Amino acid sequence: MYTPKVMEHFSNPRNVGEIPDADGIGEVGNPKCGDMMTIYIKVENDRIKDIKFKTFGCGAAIATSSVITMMAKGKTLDEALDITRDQVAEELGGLPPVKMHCSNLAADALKAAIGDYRKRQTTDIVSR
Amino acid sequence: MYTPKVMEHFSNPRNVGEIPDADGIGEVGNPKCGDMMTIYIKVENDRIKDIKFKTFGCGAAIATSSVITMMAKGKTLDEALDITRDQVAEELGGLPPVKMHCSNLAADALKAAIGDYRKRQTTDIVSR
Amino acid sequence: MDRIYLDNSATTRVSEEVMEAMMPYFHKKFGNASSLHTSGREAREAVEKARQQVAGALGADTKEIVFTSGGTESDNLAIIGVARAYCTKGNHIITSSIEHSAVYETCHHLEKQGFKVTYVPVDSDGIIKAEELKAAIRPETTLITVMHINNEIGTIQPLEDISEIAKENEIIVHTDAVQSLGKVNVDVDELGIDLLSISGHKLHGPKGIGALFIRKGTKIKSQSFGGGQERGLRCGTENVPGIVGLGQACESAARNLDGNSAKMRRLRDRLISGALKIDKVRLNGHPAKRSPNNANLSFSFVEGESLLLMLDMNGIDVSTGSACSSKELEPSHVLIAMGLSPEEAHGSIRFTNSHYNTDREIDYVLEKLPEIVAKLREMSPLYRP
Amino acid sequence: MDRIYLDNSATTRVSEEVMEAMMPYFHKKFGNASSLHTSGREAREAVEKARQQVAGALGADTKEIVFTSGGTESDNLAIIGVARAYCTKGNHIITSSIEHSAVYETCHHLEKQGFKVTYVPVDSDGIIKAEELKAAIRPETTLITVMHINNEIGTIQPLEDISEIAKENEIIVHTDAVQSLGKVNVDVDELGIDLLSISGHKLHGPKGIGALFIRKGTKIKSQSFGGGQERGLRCGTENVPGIVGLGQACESAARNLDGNSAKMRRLRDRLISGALKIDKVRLNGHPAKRSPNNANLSFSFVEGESLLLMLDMNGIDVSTGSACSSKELEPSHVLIAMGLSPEEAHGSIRFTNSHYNTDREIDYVLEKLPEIVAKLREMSPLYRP
Ligand SMILES: Cc1ncc(COP(=O)(O)O)c(C=O)c1O
Ligand SMILES: Cc1ncc(COP(=O)(O)O)c(C=O)c1O
Ligand code: FES
Ligand code: FES
Repeated sequence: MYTPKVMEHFSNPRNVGEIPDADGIGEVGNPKCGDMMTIYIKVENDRIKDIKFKTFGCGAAIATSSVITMMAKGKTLDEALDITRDQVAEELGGLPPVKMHCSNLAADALKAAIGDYRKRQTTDIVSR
Repeated sequence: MYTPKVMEHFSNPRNVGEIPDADGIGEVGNPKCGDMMTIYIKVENDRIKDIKFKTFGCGAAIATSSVITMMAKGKTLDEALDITRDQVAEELGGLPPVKMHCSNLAADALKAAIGDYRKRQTTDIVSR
Repeated sequence: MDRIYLDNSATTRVSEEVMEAMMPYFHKKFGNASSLHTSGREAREAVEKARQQVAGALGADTKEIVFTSGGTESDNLAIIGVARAYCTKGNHIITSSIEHSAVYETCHHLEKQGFKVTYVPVDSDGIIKAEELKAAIRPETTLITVMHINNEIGTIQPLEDISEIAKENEIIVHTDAVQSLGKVNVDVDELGIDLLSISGHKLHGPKGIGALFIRKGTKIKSQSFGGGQERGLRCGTENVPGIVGLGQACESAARNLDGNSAKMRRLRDRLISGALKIDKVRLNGHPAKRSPNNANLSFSFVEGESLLLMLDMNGIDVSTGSACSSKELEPSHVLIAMGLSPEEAHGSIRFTNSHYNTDREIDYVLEKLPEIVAKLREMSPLYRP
Repeated sequence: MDRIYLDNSATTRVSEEVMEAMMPYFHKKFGNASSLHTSGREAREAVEKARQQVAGALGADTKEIVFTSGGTESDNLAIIGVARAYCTKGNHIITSSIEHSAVYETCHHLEKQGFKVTYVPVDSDGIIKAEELKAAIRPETTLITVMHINNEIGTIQPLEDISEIAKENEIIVHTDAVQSLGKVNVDVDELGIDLLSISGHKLHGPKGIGALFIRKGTKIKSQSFGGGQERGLRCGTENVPGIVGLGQACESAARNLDGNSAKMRRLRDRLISGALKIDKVRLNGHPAKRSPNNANLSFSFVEGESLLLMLDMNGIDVSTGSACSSKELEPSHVLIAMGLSPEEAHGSIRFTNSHYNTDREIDYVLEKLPEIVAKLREMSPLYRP
């Protein structure tokens, strides 16, 4: 049911882990629903310099986490925000229809991490 | 579905034919219903001396015709009248439930032939 | 000598190709097609390949094929499923008077549930009167179900005309093509039908498997409740070997249609012309518009079952009417609908060949048949030579 | 290395004995069991011998066995057929909250048709609360349907108690024994039930065939319309090879029950005790009253599907919940009914062995399992070592 690309990312996920001093953290999902995802980003010059994830979820959830971290790394924050759910699915050679919501999850986590980073920036500016 | 005994009588029916100068003839059934049977008897000293049949019908109809002629031959008329439908079926090692009416047919034809014989006798006596 | 099997409309031998295709799925690739693991995915691929083969043979899309447990279930699902799905639109169904019991018993069932059914008559060749069918249409008619090739007499029905009439009146058309696939060209678009039933064991595939073509957009209500297999239309663990066997049978049937049907036709025609040399024998059904494998003959003065049994004793397998009704005492409803007298109907025998039959087998049948008919006629009180 | 198949509750490999028994009926003795001729009678004999084998395995009479296309159809027919046959008496059905979809979807369907259904809860071991079942009985209750062994967690249900309660109240009892035949003793009289469903492919028989035991005197309405096969309860040409395979599978299962179940139990217990050595793993279902082949385990902090896939990549076939629900996103309704949290339910894996599995295979699984769990936990945001 999964494409070889999904299985490749699932069995060999890139950028697994945490960034202790992350600039932004995005957490989405709920273990009650069987999925939860945390994305950590390190930002330099408005670019994603480092990115890591932790995921509790199905094969598609893990593969989309892995692929989205690869897609986002090195991109500017605005470019990264433009990554759509469809692009993630496409990059993986497609996802089973029943699993489309997993690609939403990964894109949502990335957005949440960037949002968190920007919020921190504003707070920093304001408090400075 | 048929017992070996039925098949044996079907493939090798005894007493097929007509008796041109029969003393009694019994005809039952209706070709519209898929079955018709004629039994011819020759009587001597109140005993069935000869008996023959012609049957249009299924395997069971032909086998019961054959076996009832064997059973009746040599019997007195009263004995022959006593041959029941169950005896015919039993003699054949049983008949499929759906085919029980065929054994009725043979017994009925024999009864009709004896009835015809007796009617002729009465008519003979009366007219004598 | 091996037995001579001339009852291929009752069931057929599974072909070598089909055997070979099915075999691994019993004990090697035996996974459940709904399982996520490798063994399951292997089974799923086999099922989807078979779906392509079935769709290919019918000129349909894979999404339009649902696997069932056989022709009967396909017919039941099509008729009940459509009747119920459109019951707010209307409650009238049109069918013919010569359908297989899988169709007419289903119609009888729906009648008991409050649906109305019209049974359109046939002419003396057993061909449905399309004009009468047209006249039977009412505003509340939702479904027309008419078979493609009749299982007893082998006549090919004017399906194109019927689906034309249906289309003009926006009525769904189902056809029971159980007897036609592998005998004549079956293309859902050329026939213009919306649902079509097939059965594996009638075309050298396995028993216990069938399929229903459901044209995209046709509403149908599931009659099976469980794990949601076959898009919820047919729940239960997929019969993977059966499905693979059906797929292969369809592919083989389509690929070999021309050769097989030419051979069947030749054998059939030899049998018919040989049998008609016997006195008082008639061919039932249309002489030309008939299945290449079907010879249905009435032998006056003898009863069908006894003829069948005597052929059987000579190693020849045939049937009277349809196999399903072989234990009933009623004469065939199909022959009666065509106007045969009950006597003639009782004396009918169906010979149905396949490409596995040979000329020598037909020679043997034609050698034995006159003797057997003569022997039974001698026993018959109806026969006056 | 061959794959290690530990998903025997989803489906099983067809055994050599079954293969051998079935094989001739595909292409040698391929007649239609309803045909009168020799080829047909040969098929009929095979069907009736298989019926004896099935009846024998269940302690039933041959007249009480109807062949169907599988467990789902048996369940559908039993529940709908009995509900409808007794609908003048009442319209209330009792079932459990852990039934297979073939049962609960059928109950849902009947609810839409106006029947009332009570779903009796289970305790934390997944055992149906017989007292609550008793309390649910109403004057209009006509049917109780409760499974024998649960397909996900393997718990054995107190069927004898339930049928006792049913008998006192003159209510028909059906059980889905799809997962119990071949695992534990199944005797219709000892269990005291009126209807019982089985499925071939769960006991090393073929897919696409099942049977329903219907105790003499139980009324049931046919849901299938056609040639009147199986006394009208299951129309359609008999799946002779499938039926023969099911018969052989039942005979083998009964004959080898003691040896097979001892072996399965040993393999199961080794797997369970090995897996429980991993931190934060729990066994779901009753520790003792469980199928000899079932180990259902929850691995905290990881999600079941990804565990399944990683086992799969290591050549091990298992499932999450039931195969049928493997594509759904909802956590198992059975585990939730037992009171597991959704997280725990999402992290459960079902290992189901058969007598074909070996100790070496279990060794291999126990070698790989800790590594895989560790790898997934490392990825998990929920895991804090
Ligand atoms: C025309 C027709 N329809 C339906 C069926 C039923 O098919 P099956 O026996 O596969 O259920 C048959 C054969 O029995 C048939 O000849
Ligand atoms: C308990 C139970 N009942 C019913 C079924 C359905 O059986 P089948 O797949 O043969 O239709 C299954 C298996 O899928 C099952 O495990
Ligand atoms: S994470 Fe929920 S289904 Fe993929
Ligand atoms: S003669 Fe009519 S069924 Fe036997």
